[in-house]
Amino acid sequence: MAEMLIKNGFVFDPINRINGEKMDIAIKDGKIVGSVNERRAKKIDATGLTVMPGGVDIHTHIAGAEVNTGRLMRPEDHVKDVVRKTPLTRSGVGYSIPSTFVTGYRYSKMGYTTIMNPSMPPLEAKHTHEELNDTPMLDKASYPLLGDWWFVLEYLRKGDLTECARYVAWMMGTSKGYAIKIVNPGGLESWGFGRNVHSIDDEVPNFCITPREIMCGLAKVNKMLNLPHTIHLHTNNLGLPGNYATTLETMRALESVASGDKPVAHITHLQFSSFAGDGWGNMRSGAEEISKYINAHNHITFDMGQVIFTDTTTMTADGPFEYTLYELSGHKWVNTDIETETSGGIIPFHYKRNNAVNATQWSIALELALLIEDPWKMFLTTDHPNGGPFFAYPKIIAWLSSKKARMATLKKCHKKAQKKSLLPSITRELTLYDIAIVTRAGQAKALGLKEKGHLGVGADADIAIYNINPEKTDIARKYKTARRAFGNAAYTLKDGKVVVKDGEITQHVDGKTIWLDVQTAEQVKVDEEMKRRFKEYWTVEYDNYPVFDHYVKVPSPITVKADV
Amino acid sequence: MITLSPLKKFQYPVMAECINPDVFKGKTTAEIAALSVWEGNKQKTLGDLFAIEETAAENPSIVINGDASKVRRVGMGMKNGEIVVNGNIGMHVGEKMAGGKITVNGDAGGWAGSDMKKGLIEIHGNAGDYLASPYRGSSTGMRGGTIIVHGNVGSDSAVFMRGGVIKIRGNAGPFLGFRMGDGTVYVQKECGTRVGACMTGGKIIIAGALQEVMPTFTIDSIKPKVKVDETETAAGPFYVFLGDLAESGSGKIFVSKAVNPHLSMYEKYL
Amino acid sequence: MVQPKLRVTLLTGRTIEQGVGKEQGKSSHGYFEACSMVYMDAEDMKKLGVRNNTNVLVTTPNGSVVLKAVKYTRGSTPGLIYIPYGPWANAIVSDSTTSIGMPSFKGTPAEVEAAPDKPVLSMKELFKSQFGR
Amino acid sequence: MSIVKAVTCPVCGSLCDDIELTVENNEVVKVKNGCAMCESKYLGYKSEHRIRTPLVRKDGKFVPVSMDEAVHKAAEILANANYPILYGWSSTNCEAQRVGVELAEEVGGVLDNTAVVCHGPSILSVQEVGIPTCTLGQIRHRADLMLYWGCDPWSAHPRHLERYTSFTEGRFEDSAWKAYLQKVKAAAGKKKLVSAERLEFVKSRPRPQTQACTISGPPQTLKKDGRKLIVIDVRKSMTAEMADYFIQVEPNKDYEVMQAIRALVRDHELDVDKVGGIPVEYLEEVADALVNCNFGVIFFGMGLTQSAGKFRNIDVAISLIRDLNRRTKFAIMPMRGHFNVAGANIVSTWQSGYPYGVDFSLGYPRYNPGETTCMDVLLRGESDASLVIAADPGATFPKRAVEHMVKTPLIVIDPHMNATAMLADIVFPSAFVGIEVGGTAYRMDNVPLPLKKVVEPPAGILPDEEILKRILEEVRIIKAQKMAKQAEAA
Repeated sequence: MAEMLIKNGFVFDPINRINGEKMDIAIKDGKIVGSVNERRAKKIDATGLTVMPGGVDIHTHIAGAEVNTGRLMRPEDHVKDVVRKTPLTRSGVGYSIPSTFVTGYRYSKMGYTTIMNPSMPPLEAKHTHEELNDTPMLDKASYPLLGDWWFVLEYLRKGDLTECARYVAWMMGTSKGYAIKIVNPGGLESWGFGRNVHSIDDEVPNFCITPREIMCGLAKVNKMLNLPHTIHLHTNNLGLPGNYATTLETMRALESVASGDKPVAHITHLQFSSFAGDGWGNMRSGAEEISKYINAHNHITFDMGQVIFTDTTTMTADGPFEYTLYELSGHKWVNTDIETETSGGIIPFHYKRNNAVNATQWSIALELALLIEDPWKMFLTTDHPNGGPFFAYPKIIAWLSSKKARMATLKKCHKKAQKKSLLPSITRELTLYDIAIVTRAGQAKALGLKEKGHLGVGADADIAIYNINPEKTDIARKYKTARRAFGNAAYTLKDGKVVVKDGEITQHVDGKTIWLDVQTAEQVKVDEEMKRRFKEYWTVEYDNYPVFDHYVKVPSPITVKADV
Repeated sequence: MITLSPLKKFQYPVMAECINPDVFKGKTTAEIAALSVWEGNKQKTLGDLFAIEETAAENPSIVINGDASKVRRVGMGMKNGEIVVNGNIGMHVGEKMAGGKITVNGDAGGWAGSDMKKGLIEIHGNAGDYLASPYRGSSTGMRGGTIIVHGNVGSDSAVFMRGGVIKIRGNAGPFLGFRMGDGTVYVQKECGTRVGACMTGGKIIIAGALQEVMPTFTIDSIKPKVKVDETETAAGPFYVFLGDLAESGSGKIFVSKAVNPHLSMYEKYL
Repeated sequence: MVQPKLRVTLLTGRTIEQGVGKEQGKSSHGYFEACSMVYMDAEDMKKLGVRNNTNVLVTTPNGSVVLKAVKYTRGSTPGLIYIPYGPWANAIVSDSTTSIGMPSFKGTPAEVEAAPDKPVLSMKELFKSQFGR
Repeated sequence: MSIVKAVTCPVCGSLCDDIELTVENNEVVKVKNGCAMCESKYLGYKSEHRIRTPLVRKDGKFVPVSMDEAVHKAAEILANANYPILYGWSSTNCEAQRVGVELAEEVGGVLDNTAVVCHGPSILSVQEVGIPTCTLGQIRHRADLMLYWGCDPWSAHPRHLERYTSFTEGRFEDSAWKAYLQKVKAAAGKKKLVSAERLEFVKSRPRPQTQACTISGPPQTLKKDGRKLIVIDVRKSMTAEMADYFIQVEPNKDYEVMQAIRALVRDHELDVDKVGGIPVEYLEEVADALVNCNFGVIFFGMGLTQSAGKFRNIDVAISLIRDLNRRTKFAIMPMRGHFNVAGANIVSTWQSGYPYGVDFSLGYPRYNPGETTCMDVLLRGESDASLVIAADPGATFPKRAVEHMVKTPLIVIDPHMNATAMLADIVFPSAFVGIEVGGTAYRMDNVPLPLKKVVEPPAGILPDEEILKRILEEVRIIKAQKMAKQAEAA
């Protein structure tokens, strides 16, 4: 069968503690193996190149109803970045919300092989999966939005964690989801009548429950179910000055669920939740306070939500936050509330260097990433496309690994932001080993994806090879070389197949769709009562709600045994 | 000077953004003939579709002789030089223009001068819809430069206009100056309905007839005359309306008092 | 004798009968019945001397078509005629799209006159006369 | 005999998914829960208007041919075309639509769906101002004010009110059904009274009608708790008869009326007394009602997208909703017509970035309605071949557009001998989506629903997806042969 040998590369595989050693990687039938027949195997000469596991993205909005509405509303975004059909690849459009095929190709060109689509309303889960089927080159999974689901609110209010857990387990299978996503807990239900919650102890109208109870309840449910990832949390008051206090309170509240050193929550796009000040006029970074806390505790992981200075499209289930952006900008505004489950909003947004708030946001994400010492807690994202398009990742790698690179950008920023930025005082520069953690190994570990993010025997042969010679190139000084290299992989291998060479697609492959089959001792009872309740809550029939198996082109379910 | 003459009557759209003085500059006729254009879904060369002749004259840089009404994107993004079209020209002529001059001795298709920044477009026939209006979804229209149309223009012109001057010697269609923010539009004859709807700034001068003013405009004053640009002043008197109130805007519409006696009922609010 | 003509505004649109007819099949009798007619205001019909269920000729700058006039019974709509979507309406609607792809199916000017002796064409006859097929 | 429950109805954009069908001998014999159109479709699909075999026009007459021959002929036309259009897509499933985008890309054609003559203008406005909206359940649970503007759900979406809006029970809002019955009773009482009066004073002059707010009469409001229903239209439709408040607007004046309401919502005063024939005081009342509800929604239809102003009418409606959200909670939703026109927009968007009117002639997707929409391409006479599937432009396009379509080779894929098929050169019979073939469709609020296959299609009749795949495959073969020939010649 198909054997391959990647010879002589500098391997960065942090999960197996391999730091730039020159070694060979053997592949057989799409998996990494101990050795292959040297003569028979196809060889890739990686001499002088950097070899890493395929990139993993823990949080990127690439598919589903909301992303697609974003595409629909922004022809002026597409028209500046068109992609021609080739004999191998489909045509499409790029920029901030690329069409599905182009999304797959562009991730693959950067050496990414696995992505997590973090915002799936269960009612529209079929849509998400249909789009994922048309997103080639990548393995992918989605997080169903459960934080404001009426079932969750009602069972947590009753204090019935076990029943809540059963329903969450049912929902993972029904929506073909991977992790519990919580967005502005309580705020989205309140948004149903145009209101919001403003602290983690505000009561949700009509449901008599607080965000604190929702987050802690679902974190406990997450543990009871033994889900591979933690709860995936978008905090209350996101995007508002002074919200770092809410974020600190949130993390403190979650201490009650923590035990040992295992994380119990992932706070996503932390940059947007780390604003100090009490208004836009004096908005400043709260990174110092947040990083102090995270350095002293082990129950939290986070991703950056880096801001890129460009015209992009913001989209989140946090409807009330998008409304705030609409009030601030007056731009075209989409709001989509989903019955019984969640909400959503979209606003185009142009982050500008010469805007004090935007420049401060840019600085905050880098401050967090650099001040928080343990790279295994921190992951590189832009919250695509909220902070900026994912194809800007190489820029972020440069900013993280080169003080020279970030100072060059800071110099062009708004004076006020420059003055307040902590970046001039930070000397830390991430190494290639650190970069491998924050772009793949750490993300795979936080996700509990055992066959991703490393190059040990048994791992999926998802591999990225970059044109960087660590013996000759110091990426802290030659950051432009690093930027080019990470933007155009010398090779990307997906399941042992070469799919990219020299930054060009060589083969169109379908990736797998990963979801959880959570097995509980007792399952949700599907009886007439359940169906009646269903009819009351939703406008579709129970029979038509689930994501049936045929909605997934290449299925890859993971079975999880729950404690309930 | 390069002269282009269509070799046939086109049925399919011809995309020819290469017809641009900046692109032609420094090229031999052979090189110009080899430039890529699209006819329908087939990629062709300029020489496949046009007879190309070079003469020694400096100006204009490019002349198109004949019916080019299916030829789109001529002069797109041009910065220098001059194009003269002796005949009709297709959509998107002078789109994203940043300098130079285009003269059309015939009619122009839709989106002429779309996203224009600088330069001059003069159309001696009629212009289509969306004159000087931006691409779908964009909220930035014409930012500068001058457009003169001697005939009539279609609907939705000067949408999202942010600067520059448009002079229409004939009639204008509906929704002229929709969501306009700045700049000046001067209509010398009849103007269509919903003029200035959702405008927040800028001025629209109507010297001809106007059926009705949007109900969301309020009368401000009567002015004897109004300046169009450095070279031209329109003689009134004009009713001056402010709006659009639905956008709490402060755009101005000047409407000829003499031609529009039916608007005299507004005078009671003065 | 000069035929009295009435200047009206033409609307085309959905009726439940047209909706049911189209699902039965475009060549069904139900569809023909539902679409080859025009709703008119009772007063307007009186002005033209047209009785309920008799034929009229509707003319626009785009063409003319013979339809069965039917009295609109829900409220008065003077100066308005309503033809259900279909090939008969399409024979006369304005095809101006104002460059957005959408013809002007509603709100175009038209003229109506009595045509008691002219027949309403079947879809086949109509197509034959329009497209030769 | 078997009963199939929870079937999704493949007729209109409401996509009711609670239909119960009784199937006997591979035939639907009974329909429960459906409206008149639903019944008509499920009972009429087997009618004599069904096409039984592929047809090719020879000497002006249709001749039955084999599937292979029809596929080859169609593929040849498309592969050799310089600017073909591929139109329709709204009455088929997303699976077929996906192949459709690929086929359009392969032949370098213009891909367009029926949104162009339906809610395409709405999409153009969404691209300029966005859209605050929600799923239909949100309205059922929360809305206390429904406004139908320029649409008549009673005729076009018959179960819309009973499933999603006025006459449903929600978590926070009750059905207005009881109130409606009371109103009907009251109206009947009044009618009785009026007729009694008439009997008494036979010779007295008839009273002016006060049933609705017409241009000449004052609006009628009925006090009731709970949800309110307002209808604004150019004529009194069936839906208007059920409304609490009906406002009749002059044709082509919706834009002015809505813009005036916007100004009023922003507390501006107007210099005029009437807008679109409606006294400003009434509009002030409407503005008050809109601002003071807890959760309002506007549904709009072709009355706005097809009358003067077209997409600007939607722009102003959405802008009104944007303004209203500063005061209360408000949503807006287009009443989508075909059962999967939403799906056609959605699939086209995720694959190409654009919802309709996508021109692939340059090798990448390009979008500019007015330029790249098939209606305009036809009216300008630019296309040289057409493929029509799951739509009937022969019955829905203006005459001049059909004229050009008939002048060039026309390929039709449809279960029925519809108007376009009658004019075609090649006709493929296809299986009925949602009856003989399953798949996915998107509701008007973009909620995906599964379609069910309840009976087998007639022998030899294929689903749209399969027919398209065969044509696509054949197109690729023909193109490869052509390339090989060219290479040889070179």
